[in-house]
Amino acid sequence: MSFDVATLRKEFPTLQQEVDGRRLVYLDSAASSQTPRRVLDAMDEYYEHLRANVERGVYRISEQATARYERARTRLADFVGAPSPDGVVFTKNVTEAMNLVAYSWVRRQLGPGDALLTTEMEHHANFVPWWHAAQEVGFELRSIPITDAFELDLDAARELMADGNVRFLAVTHVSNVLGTINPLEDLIAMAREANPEVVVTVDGAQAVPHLPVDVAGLDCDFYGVTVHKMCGPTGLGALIAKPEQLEAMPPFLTGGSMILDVSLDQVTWNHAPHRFEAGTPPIAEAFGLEAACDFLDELGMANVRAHEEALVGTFVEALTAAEGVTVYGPTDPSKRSGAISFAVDGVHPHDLGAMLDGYGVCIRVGHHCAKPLMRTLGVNATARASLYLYNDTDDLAPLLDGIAEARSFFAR
Amino acid sequence: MSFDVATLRKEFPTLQQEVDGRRLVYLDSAASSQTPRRVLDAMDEYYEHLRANVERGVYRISEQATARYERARTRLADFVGAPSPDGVVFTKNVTEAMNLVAYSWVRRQLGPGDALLTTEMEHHANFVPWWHAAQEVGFELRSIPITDAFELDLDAARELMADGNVRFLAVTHVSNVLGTINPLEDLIAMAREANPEVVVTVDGAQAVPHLPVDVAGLDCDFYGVTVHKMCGPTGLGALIAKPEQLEAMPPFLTGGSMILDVSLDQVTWNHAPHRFEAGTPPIAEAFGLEAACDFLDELGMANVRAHEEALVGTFVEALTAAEGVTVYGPTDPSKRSGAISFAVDGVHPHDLGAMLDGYGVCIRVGHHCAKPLMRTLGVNATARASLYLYNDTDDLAPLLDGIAEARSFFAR
Amino acid sequence: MSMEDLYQEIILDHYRKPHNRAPTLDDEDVHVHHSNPLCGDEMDLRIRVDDDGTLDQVVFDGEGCSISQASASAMTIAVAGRELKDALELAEDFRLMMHGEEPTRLDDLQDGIAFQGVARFPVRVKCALLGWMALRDAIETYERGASAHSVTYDD
Amino acid sequence: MSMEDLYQEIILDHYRKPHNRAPTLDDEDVHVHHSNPLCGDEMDLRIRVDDDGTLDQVVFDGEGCSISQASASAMTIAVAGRELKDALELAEDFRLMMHGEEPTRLDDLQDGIAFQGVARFPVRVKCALLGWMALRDAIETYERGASAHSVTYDD
Ligand SMILES: Cc1ncc(COP(=O)(O)O)c(C=O)c1O
Ligand SMILES: Cc1ncc(COP(=O)(O)O)c(C=O)c1O
Repeated sequence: MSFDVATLRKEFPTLQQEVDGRRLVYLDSAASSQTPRRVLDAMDEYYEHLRANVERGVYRISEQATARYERARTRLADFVGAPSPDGVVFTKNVTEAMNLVAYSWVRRQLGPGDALLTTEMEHHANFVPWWHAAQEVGFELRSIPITDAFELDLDAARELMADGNVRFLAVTHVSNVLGTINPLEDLIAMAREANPEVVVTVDGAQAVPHLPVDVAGLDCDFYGVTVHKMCGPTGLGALIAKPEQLEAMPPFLTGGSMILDVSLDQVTWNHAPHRFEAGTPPIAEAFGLEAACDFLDELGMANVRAHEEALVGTFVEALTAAEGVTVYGPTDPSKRSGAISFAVDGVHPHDLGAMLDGYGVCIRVGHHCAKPLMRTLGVNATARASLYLYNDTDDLAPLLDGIAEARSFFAR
Repeated sequence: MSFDVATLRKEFPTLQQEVDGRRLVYLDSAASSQTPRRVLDAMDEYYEHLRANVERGVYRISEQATARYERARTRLADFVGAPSPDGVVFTKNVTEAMNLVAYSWVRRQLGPGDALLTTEMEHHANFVPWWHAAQEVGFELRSIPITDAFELDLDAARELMADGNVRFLAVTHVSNVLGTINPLEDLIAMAREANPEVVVTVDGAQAVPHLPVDVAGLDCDFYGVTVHKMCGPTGLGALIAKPEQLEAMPPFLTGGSMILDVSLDQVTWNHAPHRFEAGTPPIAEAFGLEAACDFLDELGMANVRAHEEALVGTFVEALTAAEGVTVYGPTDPSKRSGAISFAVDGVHPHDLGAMLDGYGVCIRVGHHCAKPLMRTLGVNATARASLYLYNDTDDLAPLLDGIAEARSFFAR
Repeated sequence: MSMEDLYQEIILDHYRKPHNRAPTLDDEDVHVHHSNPLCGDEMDLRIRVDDDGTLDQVVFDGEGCSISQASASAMTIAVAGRELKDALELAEDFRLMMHGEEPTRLDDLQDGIAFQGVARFPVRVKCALLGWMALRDAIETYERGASAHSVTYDD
Repeated sequence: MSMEDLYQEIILDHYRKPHNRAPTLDDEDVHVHHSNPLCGDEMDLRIRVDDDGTLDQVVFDGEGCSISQASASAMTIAVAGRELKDALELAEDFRLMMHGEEPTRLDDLQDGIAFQGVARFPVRVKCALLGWMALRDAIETYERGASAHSVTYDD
């Protein structure tokens, strides 16, 4: 680890705050991360100096804003190792990115007799779009179960693919509930072996902020990114795709900027990625994204990962050792990221969340948009503490104290 | 007019800039407006103090962010006279709003034998989504022509509706090219007379920033808003709808937050408007929107309109009188808004735009995402100067000087 | 806003030793199931109505946080023996209290009063309301002549 | 960046009195149509190739801004009489110049050199390139043995 968390925290305004006289301990970065000052500055630069619409303006501030918007595309392509900037479509969040694939690929290409394979640990964003499409065009939905070790069951996966009918695989890179880092290389290779034409979509929402990611190396067809979880602003996401996939797909959202020509009789679509960016895009947000990528690269994603791996090890160990606490997720830190779900004996997650809030500790409670996984775990809700680069071991004590306090409070 | 433009301008950082030693004259608000300082402050408040995801967080900053996000919904409902806040769906721009209607209503309800009526003066955002849907589900697309006075031809409209097959009407409130304010009450009444069940969608992109708007009073079913043109941030728009329409519609984008329950076999959709807001929404942007509504209401939309009506009168008169200039649009200021399209004899619009940029004057040139209208006008492109509340008569001279200079330059 | 405002001793007592918590009710007239999938809360509420149109007994069962369980427990006591219309009015008084208004029927609400502080915790308001809204639904279901109803909340 | 950088006198001369602007070309070998609907630019370019494989004549016609028209005019002169391969290389030199590189064939580009300043106006680069890209396409079309081709740009 080559950065100093205490110094780093100074860049995050929200973390400077106190709640009832206590330091705010933010353990909900899996829901949304904090945003460093320089990302806000980048957006201000747009609003204060280059506030104009992009694409096709002939005056300077519009030209400059356009150049910066496109530079953000290249920057993100570089940051995640996209095959090409032409394979980067900006969306409003990763949910829209998945819907783009559901409408422009899945609904067009799959039908009765085909199967789409997903997993039991998906966020709704990487499940409901396929479910909805399946309802409408009638393909089969299959789901890879998880093992007792909270990992994907690869043997079961192999069986689910055995008939060669799996034409589409949708899998998360990292689970937002369990923290599990999935063995994508193996899984994708397995799927391509069962069906060389399989199209693979990876939900990168919980990976890009936390791990060095190399999309081209994964050889997936689509990869989803959401910016508000990676030190960037709200309102922006991206679909990373193989450019040849995009170029072959019909548009999804239609309107301005995504056409070449329009008449009552005929519309000519623009090329990818513009074909998929209808209307005025999130411009200031793209400025913010560029600054966020710079920020993360300065720290070094390998360092971010090393820091989190060490930290999640400490947290998981301490939570597992704490009385009455059950952790849902891998124990080996090398196999997991910083989202730690757990239950506290005798304390409903909502009560736990409220108690912790009294200690200035922000955690998430509920189903985490992963209802199918909750069913598998046999719970209605879990508590989840999630870590990021600005967290440190001094965030552990407030969490443990709050849990202990809640236990004794409700057991009294 | 009860506000002082010189004072007002001070709130807009970009307008404080100079270009080559000249004051920046921004005449491209129809593309995107400038953003006042207080809107930026509202977004900073989110990022600096309440940076958390919304909906269902049990800790304070998340609760407060959620309350503010929902307050922005109510604020916008109030600002545009929506039938109810439950009829306000946040989208990323008005283009997405129109696509929502195209996917969840038009594609589900229209088919062969039905007609969708639009107009010749639509922005692609209010045309291509219907065209695309028509390609897929096979209804007929009709288009109301414009008169020589650059207004909708209501006689032709009546004829186009006469067979009673028009089940959907899509019309812009204000043209982004001609500035024409359409007589929506008459047109909607006419459509409902021809077919009492007609569903009406209005594109309010160029109206909400400039006129007092009363959506409930218009009795339309859907009304589109885009926030970056109304002193707000990029990355946010809204669909205003009759709540009963929304409640009856299947979802469009699917994923987190828009469901009640999910299993492999069954998904239960959430109620409107949440059913239509999948994934993490543009949260900071909603904070900005609220501040923008406050800003505009403090000025008073009637005052904004009065200011612009007077100003556009002056501009149109001066441009019409200028040698070699042809204005495309109504001359009566009471019938038009501040987007003024024109041609300059012997000067290609691109050359004009570049010359004016040299004078610090920002105008837009091109087809303005209104290709069908360009065909009607018989041009490939126009120049467009568009006015907003921070423009004043002192912005006229730089424009006229630049035009005169361009003429003599290219005629030399 | 401190935790003590939320978790009053009376509330904790109801949570630890709930009243009228039971999975069945003999001769039940109406059974409603209310769930809030977003929280994972589930509530089964059963009522039996006397011949004179008063609530003879109300029992609940289910899963949820301390606030939802305790509030349902306190509710079953406060409404037992009331006329249906009166119980509906009391439920409305509680609902308004949860939205920050002063309750008009302090005595009738009995331990329900302890939940007044919950109004300052917006996300928990729906927890406190769950039992009361299920009651209202049960009475309305009874008045419609039906015997079962199921409701899913969106938040 | 001043307007004079963009609108050099040479450019204006070509714009006002274009060379080789014509709607037809006798015995044309290839006709290509290039359009940029986003700008509203249209260009028809026709070439005739000599038996010895040199460009005999190039004419253009169309609609567009001063930069696109002037650049096409200057191009027709610079490439006339050149071997096809040589003309393609010159087009590449021009393209690189538009992307900020120093041209290596100053003399051969002739009046084309006047467009060097356009590189500093990103939105106008595509205008200056329109004629040259149409030429490249025409030669490639010829080499494929075809006689017509149409291209639409996305920006
Ligand atoms: C009339 C009209 N409709 C729709 C739009 C599209 O707006 P947006 O790009 O914000 O979706 C615009 C603006 O470009 C417009 O002027
Ligand atoms: C794994 C995963 N996928 C998808 C999402 C959805 O992201 P967004 O709400 O930004 O679209 C999230 C975050 O909530 C997530 O954790």
